[in-house]
Amino acid sequence: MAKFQWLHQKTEHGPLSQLWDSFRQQHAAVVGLMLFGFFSLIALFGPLLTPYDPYLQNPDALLLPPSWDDLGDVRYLLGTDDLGRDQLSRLIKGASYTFGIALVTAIGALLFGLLLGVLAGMSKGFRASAFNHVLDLALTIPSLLLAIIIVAILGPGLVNTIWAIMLALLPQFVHGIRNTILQQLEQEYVIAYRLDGANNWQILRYVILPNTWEQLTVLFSMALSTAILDIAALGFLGLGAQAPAAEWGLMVADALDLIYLSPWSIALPGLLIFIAVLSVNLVSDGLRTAVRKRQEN
Amino acid sequence: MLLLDIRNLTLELETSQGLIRAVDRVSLSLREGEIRGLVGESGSGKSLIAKAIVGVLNQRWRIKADRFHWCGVDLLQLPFDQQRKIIGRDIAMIYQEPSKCLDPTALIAEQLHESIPNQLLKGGWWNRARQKRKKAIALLHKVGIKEHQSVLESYPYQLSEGVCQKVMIAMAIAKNPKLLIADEPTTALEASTQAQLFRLISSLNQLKGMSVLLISNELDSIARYTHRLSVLYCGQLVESGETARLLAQPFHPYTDALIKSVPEFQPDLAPKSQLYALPGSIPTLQHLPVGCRLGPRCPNARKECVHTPALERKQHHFYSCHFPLQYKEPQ
Amino acid sequence: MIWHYLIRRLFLLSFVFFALTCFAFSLGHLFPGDPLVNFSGISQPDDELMPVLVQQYRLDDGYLQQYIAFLQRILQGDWGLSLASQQPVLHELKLVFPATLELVAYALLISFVLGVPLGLLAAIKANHWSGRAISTIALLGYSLPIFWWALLMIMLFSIGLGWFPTSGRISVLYEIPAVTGFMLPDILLSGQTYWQAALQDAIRHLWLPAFVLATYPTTVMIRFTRDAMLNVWQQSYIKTARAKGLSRSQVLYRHGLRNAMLPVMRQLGLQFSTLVTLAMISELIFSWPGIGLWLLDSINQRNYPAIQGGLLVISSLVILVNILMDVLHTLFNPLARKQANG
Amino acid sequence: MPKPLIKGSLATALLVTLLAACQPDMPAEVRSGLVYCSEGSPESFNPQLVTSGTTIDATSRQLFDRLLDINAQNGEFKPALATHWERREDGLSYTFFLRPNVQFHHTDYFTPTRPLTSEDVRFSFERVMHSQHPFHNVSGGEYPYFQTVDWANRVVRIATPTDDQVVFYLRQRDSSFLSNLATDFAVIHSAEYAEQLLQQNQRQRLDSQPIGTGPFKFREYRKDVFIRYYRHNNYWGEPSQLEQLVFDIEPNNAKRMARLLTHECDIIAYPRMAELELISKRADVKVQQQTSMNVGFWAFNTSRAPFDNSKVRRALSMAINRDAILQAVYFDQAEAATSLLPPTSWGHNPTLLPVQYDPGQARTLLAEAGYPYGFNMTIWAMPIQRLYNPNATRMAEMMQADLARIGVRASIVTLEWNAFRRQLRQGDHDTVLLGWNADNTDPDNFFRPLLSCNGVESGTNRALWCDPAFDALLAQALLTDDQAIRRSYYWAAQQYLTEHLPLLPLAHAKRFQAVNQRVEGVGINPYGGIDLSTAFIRSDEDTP
Repeated sequence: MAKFQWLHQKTEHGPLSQLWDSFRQQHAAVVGLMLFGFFSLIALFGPLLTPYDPYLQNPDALLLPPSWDDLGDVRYLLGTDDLGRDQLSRLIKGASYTFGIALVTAIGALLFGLLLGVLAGMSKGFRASAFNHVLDLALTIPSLLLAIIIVAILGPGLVNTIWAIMLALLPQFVHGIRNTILQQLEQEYVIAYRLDGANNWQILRYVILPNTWEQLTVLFSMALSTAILDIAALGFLGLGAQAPAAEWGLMVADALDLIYLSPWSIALPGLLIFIAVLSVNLVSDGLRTAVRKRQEN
Repeated sequence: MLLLDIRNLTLELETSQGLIRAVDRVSLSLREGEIRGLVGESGSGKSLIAKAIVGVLNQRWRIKADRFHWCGVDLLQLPFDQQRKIIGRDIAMIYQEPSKCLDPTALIAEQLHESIPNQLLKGGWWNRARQKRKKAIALLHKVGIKEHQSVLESYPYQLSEGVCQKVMIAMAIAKNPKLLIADEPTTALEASTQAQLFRLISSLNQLKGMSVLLISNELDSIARYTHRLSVLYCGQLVESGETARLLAQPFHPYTDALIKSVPEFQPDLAPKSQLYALPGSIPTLQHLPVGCRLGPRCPNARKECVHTPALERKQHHFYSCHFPLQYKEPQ
Repeated sequence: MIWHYLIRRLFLLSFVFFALTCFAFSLGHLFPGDPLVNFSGISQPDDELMPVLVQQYRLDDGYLQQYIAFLQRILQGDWGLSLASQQPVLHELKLVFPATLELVAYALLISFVLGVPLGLLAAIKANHWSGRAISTIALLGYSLPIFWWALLMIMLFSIGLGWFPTSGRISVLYEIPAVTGFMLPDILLSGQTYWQAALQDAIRHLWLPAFVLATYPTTVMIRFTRDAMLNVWQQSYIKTARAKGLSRSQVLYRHGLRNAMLPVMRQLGLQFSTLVTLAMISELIFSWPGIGLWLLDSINQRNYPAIQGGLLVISSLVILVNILMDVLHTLFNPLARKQANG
Repeated sequence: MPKPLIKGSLATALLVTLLAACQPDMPAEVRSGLVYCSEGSPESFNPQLVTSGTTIDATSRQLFDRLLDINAQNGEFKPALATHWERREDGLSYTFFLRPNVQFHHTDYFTPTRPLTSEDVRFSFERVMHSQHPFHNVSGGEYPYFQTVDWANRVVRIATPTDDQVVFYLRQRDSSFLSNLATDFAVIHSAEYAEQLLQQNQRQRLDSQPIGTGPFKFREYRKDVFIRYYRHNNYWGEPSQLEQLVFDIEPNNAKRMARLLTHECDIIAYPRMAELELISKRADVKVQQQTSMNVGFWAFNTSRAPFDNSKVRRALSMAINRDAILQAVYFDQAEAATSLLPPTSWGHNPTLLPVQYDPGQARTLLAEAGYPYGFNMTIWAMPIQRLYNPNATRMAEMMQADLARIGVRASIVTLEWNAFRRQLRQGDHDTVLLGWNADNTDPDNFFRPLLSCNGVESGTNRALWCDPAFDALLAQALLTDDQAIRRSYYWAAQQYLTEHLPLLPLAHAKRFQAVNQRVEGVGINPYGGIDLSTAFIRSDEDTP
């Protein structure tokens, strides 16, 4: 027989709590979220946490292996690079470069994407189809090509490549948001609002946007993982962060020359990039299944 | 010969809030050539029973029954693929939204040829395709589609719901099954096609002797076309018996309420008078009342109703209520 | 009815190419240095050649005439000289672009051959351990930074086990004239006596880069196929097909696969530009003489005409693939065709 | 079930791996080919036009011959195209007797009809001397080495009395004339080929599709990818045992090392010093080492403030911790440089006292020079490896940190090699990390190109330092043949340099070469480019 429950009423039934419930059940996603939080903290407070100044060169401690290695030195937990700079502090500083700036780029792309997506979604007739088709196709220029062009015009540098990556992330956002808006417009409650005399702006503000934030979080998490990979790749190619900067991709490129002498100086930054992107992807997968489950029942 | 014989079928679903018994000890039997109706408001578990019979319930459901016989074979004991073979051969099913049940990317001809089993084709395997095309055209004609050529070459989205339902029926009878289960076949259709469809089903029943299990929530169409009727409420079988007698003299208050709520059955209804409806609404699956699930809404509910009434029998008329309505004089 | 749709797509294609050439033209002026050098690519134009060039490129009259002159030159195949090697850019592109196409094609082939079946398996056995294992491997696959993954593969397979060489499309000792630009047909056309050994060597050179580049598209393909198949599997026409008595694999291939593949193709179009970026990076690491390596060299040499040429070629490739995927999606999906011209 | 499909694809994948992994048997002309991994593309195929080591390595010893060569062991001259030579007692004319029946290359773009004659020698050198020579202005008309040694004024006339005799008439005695003829720049071209190109009006082909008398002939070149040479079958000397020689161009040294380990390359140039002891332990690789005459230096652009002030230059020099650089960049495979000339050269002045590392003193000197709060400057660092500077960008980063300690804010500029040299030529740099590799044993080969006034126009003098007193010292040193007198002049010159410090010498690196175990007959030539004509591959069966 069904249990007799008088008191235990689920207090809050809002989509947010349902989403959090189904998200919480996926343990992998929760681990991903913890890692994501860990990296964001390091990105924010990194510069304060580093044991040494990431650019301080110590000539008598060149290419020390990590401390667990027998010739390692406990003062330099993860060893030093070939200029005697402490690897651990450079990796922490790198978090604010690779992870932090990827976060900023993804947020920027989210805002621009939202703007363009809404414009594409709401406008009708020829303007709509022309606008979003051109947008879709013109913006599918590969991110590396965009970066090369921007570096050719403005010269290499982390800030220039942020523009390139933001432009490259736009199509994903615009495409996703436009589809969600078009889906929303077909729902009955939008027609109901319109019957009540609401103009486009009110419908957008009160009806459509509250319903798209779920899709936005999924798109944002996917865009963030691409942004991290792109920033690291551009750093590796020498188009993004420049020489003394402690960006992870650049650290892999610098360590490439010492691939035989100190394989760990390549392994560590690469591993961190991999774990950062993995955490973001875990969160994004968890979100996507949670959203799909919420929409199912 | 008894085709389908189900005793005390119980369907339970594990959900995050615990075990929900959607169908509670329902019994159903079907003889050859008979059209049985299965009536109940939405959420009463009638579609679930149909799916349980055909075996398309997903793994989360737990099926328990004292007896689950099909032509004398107990299906529950059979291994899964053998069970699937028998059901595939003998039982056919049609659903509510026919257009959704057709593969949007495949031509109707292709889907129809798929459903024609090879054993039924005479002749060698090399001209099987030609034979299938011929049989498909015959099937379409049988279900009342004249311009078969245009239908065969079109995609599901190009056909109306009515034609889609007819194609579904054609597919169902392709393997001339012993039983056709129609799960609310007419909800998506407009009135004229509804009547056309019911006539088609009853003609198939008479000509080919195919028994039909008709599931619906419109009492008036059920009344006209079925021989025997079962009424369900929240997963419990409340009453079953010959349609005519049942409608004439319902024993269970819920059946009585159902009949009263249909205007066609009240010839002397005064204009502008209040239509009869049971107070309250159907409880959700998570909060089902104890015992007789009509309890709180039943006009003559009493203390004993807390215990689930057993199924009593009066000749071929079954009902499960502690206080049946037999004292009322027949209308 | 279909032609109406195709014509509209063609119009859109020409419009986007027009926008692309405008962008490429504007780059000529945006790049630092003298636009004449950026367009013509002649590093030190000596003084008696200067006025001829200015007149030919119409540099002194308005931007419109310059653009028209630029367009004519592009169509006639005069894309300027590469500042580094003073060779015509188009000639160099003909050498390098097929190499990238070849690499991307092999990666896509691997992603289809491996990705789709694994995706189907992951969808069907979703809560079985094998299904979960496949989707975790897929998750790991597309979180890997490709340059780091390529380095690991080289350290493991080339230097560690010595199975595969680390760079190039074929050992330099083989002299294969570039007829089509694609390596395998070139070997067969070269008619050298040692073509079997050359073919084997080319395959040996191809394995590692293709595998590394295929990691991302394969894992993405697994995810897309799994998601698409998961929601197709719930559709009622699958239930009717099963009720018809078709076997599970028949249902899967006849109905499941076709319906699942449609959304996958559309999403693949979007992913193609990421694949091109990854191809350019893996070319750098494997010294694969493709357009990626060529462009990365030209950015270091500030070789502007080459960048302009590269932009035109790569963007048109990406746009063509996108539109092709879109058209294929509409052709195969009757529903989309209804919206397209309905 | 999809299972059969998956099993099928995995099985095929396994099969192909096995097929690919076993080593195919190489055909004839491929087996006897040698792959040399070089670190950059040659700028041209005519050594007369360049000074960069990469081009010299790729072209001069492989494609061309000189009138005379230097014996690698004892540094003496040995006959090459000239069997013997006589010098008039007043030293104003030299007569060379050419080797008979020397064949030029026979390629698909040129078929020689006659062997080498004195006409070819005259054509090769007059192209450099006479500005109105039809080929003088071809490919830029710049001959940097010949400009630094002031060849055009030194040699008055070249006479060809008979086919096998060439006479050079000089304006004044020049003891370094023979050494200059032995450098890798003084190569002999084919006058007949030049004539043919003149008619076809394709004069620049002489420098892009070369014809010479060397052991290999030009076959194919793809920029930044590879250069392919085939054997010159009727070579005058002992023909090479290699059917084919390929220069595989790979700027990144880690990748070059990887190709050596996977046997894609047989010899690699400039192996990473850091990994030398690592790879020498491997069975399939041997490391060759040779002390060679080179110097890595840090040149200040003396034509530009504040580097024209010698106090500032001394302050900057004192701020640099050169021992740390030796350890971090050269990995202790080089010796600290006290003077421009390496100790192995007979002109080296051991009595010089090197610049001391003293940041405090450097800061006070900077204040005295009028820059108490330091200034901004650029350090230009080469993007590619060089014998004298294996990793310029790394070195620049260390200097940047050192200079920051004395308040000087330095930024690093690094471009692609050709763009780098082009802008360096225009003098846009504040300071640059470069070096010089000797072409012969003569000390003049160091001083004249790097610090003479002629060097400024020819672009080899990166310090843009033109000091008449210094030039006079060099000129006098050339007037006598007596080594003792020349040494005294060169000691004075080095003393003069340490006072003015137009450039800070950093280190003299040893030259290394990593070679596959199966390759024999290859050594390192201490003077100038490598010579692969004597190389061959031992054909014992331990294929990789």
